[in-house]
Amino acid sequence: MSSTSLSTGRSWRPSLPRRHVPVLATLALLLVMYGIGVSQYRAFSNIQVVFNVFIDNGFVLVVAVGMTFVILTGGIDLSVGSVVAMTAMVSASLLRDGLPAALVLVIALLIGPTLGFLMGCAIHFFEIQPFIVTLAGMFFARGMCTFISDSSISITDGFWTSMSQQRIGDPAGNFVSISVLIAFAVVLIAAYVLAYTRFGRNVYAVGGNAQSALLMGLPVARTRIAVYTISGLCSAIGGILLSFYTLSGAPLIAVGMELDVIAAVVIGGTVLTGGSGYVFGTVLGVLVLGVIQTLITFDGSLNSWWTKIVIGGLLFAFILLQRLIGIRFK
Amino acid sequence: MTAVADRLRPLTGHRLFWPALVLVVMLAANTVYRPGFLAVEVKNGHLYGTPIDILRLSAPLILVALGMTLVIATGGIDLSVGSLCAISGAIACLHISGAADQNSPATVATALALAFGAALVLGAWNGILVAVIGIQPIIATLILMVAGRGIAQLVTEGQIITINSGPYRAIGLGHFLTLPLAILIALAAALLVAAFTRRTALGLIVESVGGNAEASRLAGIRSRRIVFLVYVISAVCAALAGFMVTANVSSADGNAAGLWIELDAILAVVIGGTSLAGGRFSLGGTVLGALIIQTLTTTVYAMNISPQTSLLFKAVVVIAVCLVQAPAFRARLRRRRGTEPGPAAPQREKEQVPA
Amino acid sequence: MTGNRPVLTMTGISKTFPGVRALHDVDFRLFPGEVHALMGENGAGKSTLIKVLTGVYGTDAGVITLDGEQVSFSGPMQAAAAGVSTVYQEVNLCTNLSVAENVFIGREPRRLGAVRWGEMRRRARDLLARLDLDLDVTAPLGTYSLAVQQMVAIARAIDVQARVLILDEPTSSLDAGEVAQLFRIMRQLRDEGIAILFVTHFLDQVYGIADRITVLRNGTLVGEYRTEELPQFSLVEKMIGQELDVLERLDEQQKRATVDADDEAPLVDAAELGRRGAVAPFSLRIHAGEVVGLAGLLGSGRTEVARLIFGADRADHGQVRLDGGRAPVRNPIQAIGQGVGFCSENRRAEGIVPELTVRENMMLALQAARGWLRPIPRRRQDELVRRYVEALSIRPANPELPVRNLSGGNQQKVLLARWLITEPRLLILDEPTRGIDVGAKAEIQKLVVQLSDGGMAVLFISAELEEVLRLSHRVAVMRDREMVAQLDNDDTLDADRVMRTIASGTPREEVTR
Amino acid sequence: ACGNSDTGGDSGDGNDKIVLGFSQVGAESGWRTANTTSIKEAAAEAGIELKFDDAQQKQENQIKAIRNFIQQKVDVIAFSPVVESGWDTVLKEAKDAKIPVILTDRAVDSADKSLYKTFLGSDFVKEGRLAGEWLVEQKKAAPGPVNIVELQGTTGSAPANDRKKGFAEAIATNPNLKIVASQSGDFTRAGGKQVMEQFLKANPKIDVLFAHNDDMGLGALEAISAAGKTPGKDITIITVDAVKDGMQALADGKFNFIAECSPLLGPQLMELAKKVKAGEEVPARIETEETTFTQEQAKEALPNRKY
Ligand SMILES: Nc1ncnc2c1ncn2[C@@H]1O[C@H](COP(=O)(O)OP(=O)(O)OP(=O)(O)O)[C@@H](O)[C@H]1O
Ligand SMILES: Nc1ncnc2c1ncn2[C@@H]1O[C@H](COP(=O)(O)OP(=O)(O)OP(=O)(O)O)[C@@H](O)[C@H]1O
Ligand SMILES: [Mg+2]
Ligand SMILES: [Mg+2]
Repeated sequence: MSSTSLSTGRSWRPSLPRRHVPVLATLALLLVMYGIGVSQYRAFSNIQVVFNVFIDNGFVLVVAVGMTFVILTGGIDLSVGSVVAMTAMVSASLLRDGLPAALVLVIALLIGPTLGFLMGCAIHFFEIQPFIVTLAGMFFARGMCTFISDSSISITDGFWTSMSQQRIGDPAGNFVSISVLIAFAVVLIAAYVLAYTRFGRNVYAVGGNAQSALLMGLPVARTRIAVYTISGLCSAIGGILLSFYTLSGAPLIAVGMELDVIAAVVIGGTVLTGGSGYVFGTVLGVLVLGVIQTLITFDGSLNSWWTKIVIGGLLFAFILLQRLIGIRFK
Repeated sequence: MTAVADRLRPLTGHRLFWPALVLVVMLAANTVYRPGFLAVEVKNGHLYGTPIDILRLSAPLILVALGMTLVIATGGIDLSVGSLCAISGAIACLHISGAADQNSPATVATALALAFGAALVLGAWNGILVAVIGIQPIIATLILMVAGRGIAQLVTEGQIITINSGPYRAIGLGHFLTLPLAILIALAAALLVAAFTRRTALGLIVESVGGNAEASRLAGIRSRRIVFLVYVISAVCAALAGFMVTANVSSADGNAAGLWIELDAILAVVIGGTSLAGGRFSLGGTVLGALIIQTLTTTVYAMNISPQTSLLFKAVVVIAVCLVQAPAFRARLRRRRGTEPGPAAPQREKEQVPA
Repeated sequence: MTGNRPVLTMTGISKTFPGVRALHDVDFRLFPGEVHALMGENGAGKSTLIKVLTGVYGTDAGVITLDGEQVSFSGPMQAAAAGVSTVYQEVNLCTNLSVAENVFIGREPRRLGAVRWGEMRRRARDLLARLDLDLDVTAPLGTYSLAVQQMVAIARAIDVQARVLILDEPTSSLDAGEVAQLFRIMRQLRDEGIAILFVTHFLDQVYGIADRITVLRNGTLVGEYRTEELPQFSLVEKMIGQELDVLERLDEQQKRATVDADDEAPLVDAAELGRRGAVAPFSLRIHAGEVVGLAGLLGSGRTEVARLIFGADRADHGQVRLDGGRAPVRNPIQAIGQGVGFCSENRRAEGIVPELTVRENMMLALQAARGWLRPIPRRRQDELVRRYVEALSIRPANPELPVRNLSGGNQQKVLLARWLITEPRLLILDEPTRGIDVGAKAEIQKLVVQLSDGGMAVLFISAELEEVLRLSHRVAVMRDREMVAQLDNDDTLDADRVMRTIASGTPREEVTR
Repeated sequence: ACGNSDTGGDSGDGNDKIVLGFSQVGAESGWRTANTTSIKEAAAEAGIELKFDDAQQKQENQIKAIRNFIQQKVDVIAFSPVVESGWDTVLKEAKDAKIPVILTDRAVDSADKSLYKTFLGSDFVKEGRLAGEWLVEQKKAAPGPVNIVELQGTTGSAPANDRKKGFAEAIATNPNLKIVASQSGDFTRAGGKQVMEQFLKANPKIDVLFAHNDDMGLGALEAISAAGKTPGKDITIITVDAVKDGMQALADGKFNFIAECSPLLGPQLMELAKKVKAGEEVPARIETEETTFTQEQAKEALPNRKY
């Protein structure tokens, strides 16, 4: 019996590629969660609810994509929430000062990557832990927000307003915002970069084992600095989307967003130590958090503390199931 | 100049030298700004002054950071400590506020026991999620970070529970031998943890698990137990910190108590020289790190830096602290100043090294 | 080859690590179209010289020229760009990436900037076929054994159009067939005019392929010799720095008589032990004082057998018992508790804890067995550590150094010491002599003999068949993840017969016991 | 958690029970919790079905909640904006869905006033001004300079900005009144205490403390006592809010003056909700009935203080 059972041993690998199991499990669980929503609350089945999840999380998605790059290399970027706020704040204040929209966009989109680049350099060349560098970056960006203004600034610029209020939708009245399209574009580009470019593969290699990557002759320095720059860029884009979304810059917006984003990335199956994960997983992670939030709002009977407890509980249930499915398929 | 540098080598080579230097520089800067900064006087039979405040206020952070150090040494992270502070403080204050005699030591003891019990349960919960179920630590503890705030507010029903209990208050504000009790408790805890890890083999085993989990498993280490244990220790430390935070203001605020302390604690651990990747840890470094953070906060107030710019100030200081500490940065500086031969001038060197 | 100019010269290279002088005024030349062996004991500075050359480390002093021009690489990337292709000691690949990617990352075939996955896989398959490997190139590298990973690393290096190829102990866990394959390719490359720098501790490999030899001792240059002008024994003398009759002693070693223990109860009794996808169920008994060797080709499942017996992997078939009676072994903790030690072949991933010191690494298993509440007194630690640092000649002999700063061979010795300290009843050694120099290897072999004479059972795995035959009382032969035979190591058994068994698969009847 | 399911979906027509979607800032203080409680109780009393959402101090969450209320087709949406700006887009969606919006507690600075029906709440600037005016009145006879320290709320938050502004405006009338130090105590007791400790050490002579809420003031009390000074005597303490603990301190003579900021706007909100639902005209701005307390007034008011 032994030898026969073993002759098939070489192909014992399940036909489903094992590395896709976590993402597929997450997708399945997400659908289950959506199903629960639909069965419990009638208006939940409305397609606009799904669209709203995207509209409301478009900027989170973009930031999470940037974070995925960083986490894939085994790093972490705590500055994202503050950079988002800073970008929105800078845009709002420049627009208030009457600068043309195009110029403001360029400036706003430059600040984030520049900060990211500097942080990347500090992390790589001075070998300081990413946590601490990006925490300083977080302080800095948030400090810039309150430095610019300690109260929120409205945006009345025509371009911003039209980006904000443009609805792209079907005759039935369902719609998405332009931000959602931008977010999708970012996701697709990022997925392509990670899967099909040399740089993308280097990101995985550095996350797998930076020392080995170095000895394999890969540009570790460039890759490391680049991911923080990309994260900065994504945060900047996220900041612009947020300023479309709220048509304002507020010093305290997006506080604690970094944790949500990291959570989304990790829930999406990316391992915090780096080297494995997909952008698509990150999309799912963001959706999971978005749907949980939607479920809570639809329920509408929870008081403030039960809200938190239920969010934690749903998160727990989700992660537990995800983990158990993962183990089963191993 | 090199001679001096050489004589100082054993000192500068010490792990704790750079964090300690940073602390000293910060205190010195404050003293320059306000000469009275370091002044300590005796008031009502105990010491009074800014340094004492710093010590007292850093006590909860030291406690949380101690537990965090062990967690981080195993390669994990514990985001739930802030919520645990709030929960334990809330439970203790709730019990005391409901008691007939708030000043009775028995009441306070029961309150502490209840809160400790809760912390143990919640720490075990974290431990099970990480060690048994195998969820990534950051997510596993995020669950309790979110839900824990809710639990704390559930306990306080969203209100601030004010108490009036002398013995409980002493945890945060009492004095012993003219020194604040809080810092003594924190130091005792630090010594206890140090003894617990360095007098036993726990420290070695924690470092081994964090340094190479698979190798540790094959060496026969029960890494699950160890990982479980560190989360419980972290929770207990957080609970103790929670008592201090609430006793300090004689009230439990489910929302604000221990808010963002997890970030400060992680920062303290990292400044203290423990790597977030796990492995070697330094309790002394952590204590110094916590003192640095509290000094920084106090500096902002003492120098009356406007709240609008205080975060910028903090950013600059944190980055400076990291740079001074980073050996790579110092090496670069030295190379630039030319005290160390660079690869640029190898020939000349060769002549100095006769075969 | 002597007529032309060297493609690479290193002159007056010095490199000091805090507290350790790794290289001192070393010169080295490499000519096109030669295979040049770099020899030396563990910690002599071979790997450091290579890392200095490729810019992983900066030098303290010295000049490197490539094609007559002075160079100073900032890192492997630049070195590779200049035509220096390197396989470093230990496998330095990314286990999370697929096999194909590990071969090609950094120079993936692309169209319009996009990686062509299909093309890459095809080329990886072709390249690996040249090395006689048939792997699923889409599988993560980590699913393969260390030896396979080593082959992949070699494949990566030889694919490059390089002028200089550096191989730092590439053969340390390869079996004879694989080595022959590698040598064939090395000769081919040499004939194309490529200069090859080759590090190994196998003397016969050196004499099999090298044209010239440079010997390092203690970080200093001993000399550069033509292979044919340097007899084996004087090479060893030059490496060790004193006259030694190790080699002779080794050759003289007698065949080991079979332990006469048929009637005795076995110490280890693995009954129909197996794991789907890893090894077919096998039965193996080991008696106290017996050395059982495991022979087989790369990937034949030797490591898997060892891991199952140790409980490192969960068996889904059968069980192992020690001493008959007690509960079966299910995990490493139980195994260690019952007196089993397991020295893994993959010392970097499964062996050392790099941050910890030599002392701490050595004490780990013993401490784990005692539990964390009962620390080993420092005096006892120091004593044990001193004993094994001496016995295994670990260098530098400073037990407070982080183990990651030790050379590869010395790390291996530290691991060995870790298990010897626990005084196990069964010691499983998976490639214990991997990357260990001749002198130390002889010491370790002697140790195995001593220990088994003293009553310890040993399961000995090595890619070097001679070594297995020299030490074992009995040889279990693995083929295709199946234990096909267990042969008594009597006068009739020789390498040839084992190879034949491996190749043909002896019918089950012939299996002894 | 997912118990009472479908009820919210099909309101509006046929069903005469009004459905009110309310998005609260969070539960960051006792004041806020009292606010929430008041609204919940009032809704139950008025027979209005309340869909409650807690935004946990995040504007993003509030926008999400409003979008979801629109999806659920509630009859009226009410919310306490986390920040003043950034509501136009989502409010426009509500308007398009013909759902009236009521702002509570904080205003929004939208140019398009048609986006919401009315604002119900307090005027933070006025609170600061009341506090300042009281102080000016008290110190008008002061011979020399009066040193004031200020404990601000969370940097960047509306109440902090407005109370600071109102207070500064009011005391500008008397050049003797000078703010010597101003720091953020994050609206918490611990923050107030920690900052006050440093104020006391850095400034030898502090005459007045103005805290942006009671909690920070209560925290500061401890620091003042520890420094060997008597709160309410050596240092005049002015705060805002008038929660129960604050009133107690005022009655005990530790505080000197509180400008009230009442959280109890539930009944008024329900009334408004009914009116806008019925299509009645309502005033564009309704301020909650608020007062100020001196020590004597506090002693009277304390016994029937609910929160
Ligand atoms: N990163 C490092 N830090 C400190 N010391 C080091 C470091 N790397 C190597 N050494 C020391 O330098 C010396 C030379 O080591 P090296 O790795 O070059 O030896 P080797 O000849 O390759 O030995 P082996 O045959 O065991 O691989 C050793 O004494 C080692 O301890
Ligand atoms: N030619 C091959 N094709 C596919 N898988 C292989 C091949 N060779 C080795 N493997 C992998 O090697 C592993 C089994 O090898 P194991 O480590 O037990 O071998 P071994 O006999 O110890 O050989 P070595 O350690 O020398 O590689 C399996 O996980 C298998 O995936
Ligand atoms: Mg070497
Ligand atoms: Mg093997």
